[in-house]
Amino acid sequence: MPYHYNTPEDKQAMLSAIGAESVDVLFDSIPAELKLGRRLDLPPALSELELDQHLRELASRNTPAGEAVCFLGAGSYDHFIPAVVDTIGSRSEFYTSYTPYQAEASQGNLQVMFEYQSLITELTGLDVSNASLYDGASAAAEAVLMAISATGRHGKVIVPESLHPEYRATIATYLENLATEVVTIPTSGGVVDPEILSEAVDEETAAVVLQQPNFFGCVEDAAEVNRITKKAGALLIAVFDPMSLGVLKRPGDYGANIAVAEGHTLGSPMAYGGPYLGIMACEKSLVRRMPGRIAGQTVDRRGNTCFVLTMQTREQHIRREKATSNVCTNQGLFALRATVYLAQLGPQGLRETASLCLQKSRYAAEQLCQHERFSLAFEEPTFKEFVIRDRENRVDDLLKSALDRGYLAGLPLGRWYPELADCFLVAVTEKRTKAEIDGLVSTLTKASERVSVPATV
Amino acid sequence: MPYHYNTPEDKQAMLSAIGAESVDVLFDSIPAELKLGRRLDLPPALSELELDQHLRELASRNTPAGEAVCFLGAGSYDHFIPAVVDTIGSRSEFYTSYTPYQAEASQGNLQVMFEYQSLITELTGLDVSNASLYDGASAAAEAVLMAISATGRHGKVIVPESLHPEYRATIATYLENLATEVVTIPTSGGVVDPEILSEAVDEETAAVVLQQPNFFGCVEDAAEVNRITKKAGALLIAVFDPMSLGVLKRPGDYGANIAVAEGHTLGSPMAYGGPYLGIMACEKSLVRRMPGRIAGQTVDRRGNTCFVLTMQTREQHIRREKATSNVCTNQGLFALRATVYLAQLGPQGLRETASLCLQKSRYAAEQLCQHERFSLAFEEPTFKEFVIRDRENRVDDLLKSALDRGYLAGLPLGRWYPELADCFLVAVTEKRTKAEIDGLVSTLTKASERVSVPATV
Amino acid sequence: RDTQLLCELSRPGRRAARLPACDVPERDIADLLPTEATASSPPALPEVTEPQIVRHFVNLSTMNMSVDTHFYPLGSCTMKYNPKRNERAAAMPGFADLHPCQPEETIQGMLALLYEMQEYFQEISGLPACSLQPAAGAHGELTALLVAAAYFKDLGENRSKVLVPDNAHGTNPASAAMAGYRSITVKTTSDGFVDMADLASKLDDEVAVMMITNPSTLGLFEPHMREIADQVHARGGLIYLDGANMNAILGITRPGDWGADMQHYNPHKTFSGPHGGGGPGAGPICVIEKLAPYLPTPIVRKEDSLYALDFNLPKTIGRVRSFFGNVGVLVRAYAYIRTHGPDGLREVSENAVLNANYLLSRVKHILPVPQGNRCMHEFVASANTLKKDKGITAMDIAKRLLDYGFHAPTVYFPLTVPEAMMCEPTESESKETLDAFAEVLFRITEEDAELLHDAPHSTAVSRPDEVRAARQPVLTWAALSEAN
Amino acid sequence: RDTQLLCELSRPGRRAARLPACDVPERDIADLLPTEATASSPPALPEVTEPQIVRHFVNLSTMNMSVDTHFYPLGSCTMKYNPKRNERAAAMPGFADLHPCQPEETIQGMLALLYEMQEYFQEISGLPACSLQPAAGAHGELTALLVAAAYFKDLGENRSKVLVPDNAHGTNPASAAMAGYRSITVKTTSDGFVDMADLASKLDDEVAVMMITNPSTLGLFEPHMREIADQVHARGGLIYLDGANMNAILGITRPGDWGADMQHYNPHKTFSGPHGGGGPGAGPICVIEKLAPYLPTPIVRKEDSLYALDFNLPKTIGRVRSFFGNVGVLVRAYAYIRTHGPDGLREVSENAVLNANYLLSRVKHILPVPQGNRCMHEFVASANTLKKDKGITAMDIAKRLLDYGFHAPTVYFPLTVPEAMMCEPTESESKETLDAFAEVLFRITEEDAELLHDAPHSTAVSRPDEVRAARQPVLTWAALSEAN
Repeated sequence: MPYHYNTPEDKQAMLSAIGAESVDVLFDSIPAELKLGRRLDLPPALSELELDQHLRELASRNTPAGEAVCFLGAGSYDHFIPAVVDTIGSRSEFYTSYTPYQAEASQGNLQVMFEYQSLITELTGLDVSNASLYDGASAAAEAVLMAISATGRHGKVIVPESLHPEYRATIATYLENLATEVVTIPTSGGVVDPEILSEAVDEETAAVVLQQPNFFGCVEDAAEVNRITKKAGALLIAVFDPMSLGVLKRPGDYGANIAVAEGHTLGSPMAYGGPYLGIMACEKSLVRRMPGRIAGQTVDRRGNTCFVLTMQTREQHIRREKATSNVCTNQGLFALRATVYLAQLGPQGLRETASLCLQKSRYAAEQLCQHERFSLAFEEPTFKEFVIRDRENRVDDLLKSALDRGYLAGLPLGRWYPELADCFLVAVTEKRTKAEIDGLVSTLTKASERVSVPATV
Repeated sequence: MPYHYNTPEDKQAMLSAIGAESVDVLFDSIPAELKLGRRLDLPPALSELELDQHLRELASRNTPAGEAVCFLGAGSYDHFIPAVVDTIGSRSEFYTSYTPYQAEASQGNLQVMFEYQSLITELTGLDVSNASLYDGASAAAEAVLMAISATGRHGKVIVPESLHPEYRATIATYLENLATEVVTIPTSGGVVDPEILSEAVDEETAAVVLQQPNFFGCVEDAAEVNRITKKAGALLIAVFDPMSLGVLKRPGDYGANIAVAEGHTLGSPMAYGGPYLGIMACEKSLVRRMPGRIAGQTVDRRGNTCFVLTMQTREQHIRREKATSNVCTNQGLFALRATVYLAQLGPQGLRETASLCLQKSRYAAEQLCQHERFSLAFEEPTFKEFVIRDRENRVDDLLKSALDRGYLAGLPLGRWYPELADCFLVAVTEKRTKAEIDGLVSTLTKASERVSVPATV
Repeated sequence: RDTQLLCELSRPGRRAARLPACDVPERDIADLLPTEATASSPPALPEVTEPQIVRHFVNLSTMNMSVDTHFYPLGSCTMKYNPKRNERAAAMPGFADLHPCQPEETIQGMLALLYEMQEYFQEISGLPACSLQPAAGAHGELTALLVAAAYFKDLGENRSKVLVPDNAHGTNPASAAMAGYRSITVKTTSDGFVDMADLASKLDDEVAVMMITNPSTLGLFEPHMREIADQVHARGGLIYLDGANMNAILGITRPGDWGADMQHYNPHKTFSGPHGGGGPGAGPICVIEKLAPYLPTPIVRKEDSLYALDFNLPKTIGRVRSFFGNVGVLVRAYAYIRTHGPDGLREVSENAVLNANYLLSRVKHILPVPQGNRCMHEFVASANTLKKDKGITAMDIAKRLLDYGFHAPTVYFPLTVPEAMMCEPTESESKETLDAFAEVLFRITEEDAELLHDAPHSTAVSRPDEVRAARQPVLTWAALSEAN
Repeated sequence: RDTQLLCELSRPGRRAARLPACDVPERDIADLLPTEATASSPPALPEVTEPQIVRHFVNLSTMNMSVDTHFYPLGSCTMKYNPKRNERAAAMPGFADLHPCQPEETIQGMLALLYEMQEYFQEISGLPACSLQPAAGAHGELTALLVAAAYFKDLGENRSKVLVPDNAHGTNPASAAMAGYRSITVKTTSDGFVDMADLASKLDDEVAVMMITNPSTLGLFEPHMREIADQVHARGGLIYLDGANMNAILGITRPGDWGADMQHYNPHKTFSGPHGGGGPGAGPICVIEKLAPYLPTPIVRKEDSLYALDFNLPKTIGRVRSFFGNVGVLVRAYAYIRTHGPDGLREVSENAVLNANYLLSRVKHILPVPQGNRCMHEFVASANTLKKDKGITAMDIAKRLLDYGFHAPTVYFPLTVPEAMMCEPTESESKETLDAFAEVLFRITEEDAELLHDAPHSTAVSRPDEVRAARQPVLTWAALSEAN
């Protein structure tokens, strides 16, 4: 077998040393009636060559971005990954090591965590960051738990409909068996309505969760939302798009107490949804309520600067049921990738990437809306994605037809928003060229013509 | 610019330290009239994202093995590359280092060279190996030069027509301005004719170059060729296929004095022909005439075992025009890949790989020859490739038609062997499945029908 | 060597990435976005060049021990070899470049793989339903407990307690708390097994779930497993199996066959997904039939030869994260399971247990193993005698091992064993390595205590001041410049 | 850490790779192959497992210094940063998985890239024809000399000599010898330039080619370049430019414009292809129009928008290797040239020269640089004074630099400078690194000579016995067991 060492001679020598007659004897502590007594019903072993052939065959039944032109977004984006990120991310010493329990044998990982935390605080304008969580949605749920604990308000948390539906679902699941209610408030024109929010938020409210730019791609009036939230003594949790911070204000700058994000876009692939990177930063005062690993700087016995895991009294192996959370690892490898990615971009690269997303997406929206069939669902300014309304209300046919021509043209919104059943969400990253955007427009226009024909027959 | 550090401030500080007013001044030693005085006429710089898009576009205009089913051989083969080879080959410390001039800073590379040499001697059954040369053909030419020098015979070297035509061409080019003549002898039935060889070889002959299995895929009577060669006091140079040594006798076992091979098949890609790996091993008595780097074991000042470049008195930086050759590096990274590959295969893996090539290629040949249009051009036993004769003599049409159906079905031989204009060379590696072979047979059969139809109209 | 911080390498004007020029008509940002929402300048990230980045991170990497460079017997973490073919598989564009919202017809290969993974996990655990959504083992625990809660709520039962043995992973009680349960500790005996009397005293109708790790963190198979399950079931409770130690029992025995109702897997442990310096992993769960309606959605279904996502579970708990799950980790696990097959997986466990027992046989004379002469995939030795006799602690030994080129075992866990050293060699280590490790361990116990207190000696860093780190937290570059 | 040999890790029965079962009807090997040709057993390769292989080679890798980990100012080797995007490019299946004999219609993208490379190399050198076939710089030298020989033969001229300055790379005279020429050494002056009087005395009608490295191995631009070329041309000879030092002059001056008739490139140096621990590189050559008919075949031609291989050069020298050339290296060079563009390439040279001059300005007070205050991309310092005064040699300094985390410069080359230390920082290093290097160099010269004689001190190996290695060669495992 591929990864075993033990030759028959080794086995014999080892069994002798153990004082066991056979390997089977080693399993004697398992009651016989609990043993399986048959082979697992799994397909027989493949050699590496066969595995490769098999996986290629499976992969060929998928249409990845690169084969189709991807305009899908909604929290996962086809951003460019520089080659350096893969080079560093595939270093054995990073990806085959584990949580730095022995600091002396893990200074590489620990320094990366420290650098990651530093970059995230710079990115968010907040004081502290943990070393990452699972993904954006679960990070949002953890932020809600933090806010409840910090405010001592167990009444409710407020989530506008412009927050990603899966993030809302995740928060709801996390809170299902706890005392706190999740109150969903409707939006007006694609953004939070200050009046509705003002009415909803009260002294029982632990937090308001604001996505900026929001699920529809619209830029919210974050300052106003913060004002209303703070007036009621609640905390503002911002869900942000890291790429947007090349042009938009940082969560810390508009008053967010906790900021969370989906960070896969910082150098990790879409990978059909995971693994991803949950970013979380917060004000200093909240740090001891923060879930997840945190690295800190200290000195060693020789007085040398070094790094360790710190504030572990928050964690399960010490606090058990009193831990801040049950999260016991970070997404180390993806935090590393994000660290390399942000270093590679630098401030100018981040700004240029954000600017390209902004310009290209707005160009795409305008071009689409030149066609009478299409309009923007919302008038608010957008960053890199936008909602298109199909006046013919045949979104599925339209997108299917675009797919046949090689475009993953957008995400139908009816599944989450019945009132937007005639709408789809389009995302445009820096990777999309003018030719691809023009191709999309032309395809949707033609598709529209083709689809329209049978409708008139 | 991407890979420069110097900020304007840095530049100014550096120029001050130098005592130069500007960077231009640093080029004052170049006479003004020799300066270009214009921009190079090259396309403008691309960002990494644009480069990626551009290269994908270029790559999409190629049909690699994987998209088409590859039955091409002739010295370059679609063998499987285990993932470990890529993992090790992409270690920064291996691929961004250089020739181990400072042994203390290069023990990794030096030990790999030593291990490579050890594996190659085991593989060939010869005493010593260098740390690799450019490719199989130039290694063959270097072997001929070694033989001339070792025997002191400057009259001729003998190359049968069953030696790869490009290897023969390379040897001829290397010898063009030297005294030694390259005598090409015809083959009989696809292999060396002992009588013709006996007549050609004489006391002026430095060496006979025998390819085993030969260019046509046929297994030569190496023992007999060796006998004839040695009888005349000439050296036998064997050109071997590393993979064949899982089933065939080793060059050292049938008497070769020098053995050379194309080694890209040991873990490196086809890459449209290069870089490749020139393998060379020889008898102990010839080692000081061997070209290329050689690593040896020794001890350091503390008495520890270690490795160094050795026998450098053969080389150019010391011997200059009296060096054994002008080759001054090895193909370090590909020698590393071959080392990893051979370790990964081990004796059983090599045997099984060779056996799969043998079984599958013979199956393919048989299946093809069931069709009346096709026959084997030669009756001799083959290892992993074979020559098919198209009785309708329409090889180009046939292969074109197969290509349209996704098969790189074979290599037409007319370019090198006018008398074999109705023949093509088919290679079958362990990667080819029965389904692919059956597909090839069915395609060539159908192609044959389709091609034949207009011929009868 | 470079151990500076990225921010120290930064100089204004340096940069690595360059972006394409904008190829669409460009508009003034002020025309596109409200001024109050925009930043006047981007975040002050470090300004460095690409060669700096590469050298910085490559050199940092070499400051880690890792499975690819060192023996790493970190107990409970299953630091086995991470096959390189798995990495190649996960990087295939046909898997890596799929958007999670693509139409099903464009991801049939992906769904086929995920469907098979559901099937494989079910078969290996003996539990008939599976959700691949949870992102980590602890996340799987939470998800399963939420499933259990939904089930009881649906039954109209109001159960508030979760039982957790005292030698369980800390995540068990933490997950119970997050799911809204009260965590009740069940004692274990000096043999390391569940104290049946204590269990009996705590088991009541309030108990929703008993969480159990079997084989336990001591590397022992719970002899009363069936009895425990029966008793919990008799009171209407459910058994949750912490699957951290599945590496010991693949194809030999199945949690579903002992009465487990739910379990999670750690594919990054058992099925060789890499640990990534602390993640990402994955935490798929399997459950019995009656809990299946409560699983998170979507689930992959197969009809004829077509695969589809089923979002239509009316009783679902919803979701515990965005999108499908940690697919990249599952692709690696798939590659592992497919290249092993049923016999290969059984051999994994046989060799993991053989290696652990062999190491135990070599170590027990040096460091007593309180829980006996045999183990499953791991064992817990104790430095307690050594501490009493010579003042040498488990920590001293752990640190000194680093000097000899071995990563340390897990120390001070479980809490039930004083001066615990939890050793899990895994199946992918050789007898020679185990012998060398045992010899070094012996040599260390013979060394001078003072030498050990100051160990490690060969590393760039030795015995960081953790108290200072926690009391005066310096968590960012900004805090660093404030601190100085 | 693992520094055993693979053969020492071997145990009978271990294995890493497993192959598929044979899926075609299997026949007895004895039926397929003559017994006298077959081996009864495969070669006795080591028997090891995959985890062993990975740990072995990963640990070996860390015993190297490399550009990605250390400053590597190895003169004449241009150890610049190797962009990771180049590696990604070369690994694309659309390039990596092409068979060299595929029909032209299936490789149009590949041929387009290679055609452009021919054009780019021509433009950069100012020479109008190009062959991409040679596999390395020295191979390019040989190829060009064979081209020259074919040209003279075609002219009916019987020229037997090649002139080579005494500070040239050793490959120059070696290549001349391999091409059938007699190599004649031309002296250089104490300034490091070609001794014009010596040249005049050696230049006759027997001279086929003068090989010249410009900028020279001393990092100096030859002031008489035009004059030298004119004189050689006047006697009917050709000028060969050793392109090893192109990194100094990209877009600034072109060999073709000074009278060079032929040159090779080292794409692994100038255009950032990695050095791979000593190869593979590539050695494309460019030549003047009248030499074009003699180039190796094939050449890529473009007609309309179709690319084709031209094998039809009746006067070609034939070929110097199999297949097209070291395409993988050329793909990397293509990526480098395309991401730099004309301005970027010029900046490469400007920064390479700026860095070298800055380092020179910092070093010259510590180690005299005999050939003046200025240089191009590299300079040669001398430890000769230090040797006389304190007994410290260039080798001592080189070895001691390793202790400080710097790779050594090239030492004892060129032979014309005593105790030579040839430093080439390249453009991809920072001022901070150059400053740190200069400071360490200064510190070393202040250190005790005895300490330096025993350096390096921090490496696993120190001062190997090279004489023993050469006198009692142990070149294989087999020899090792014989020696013991």
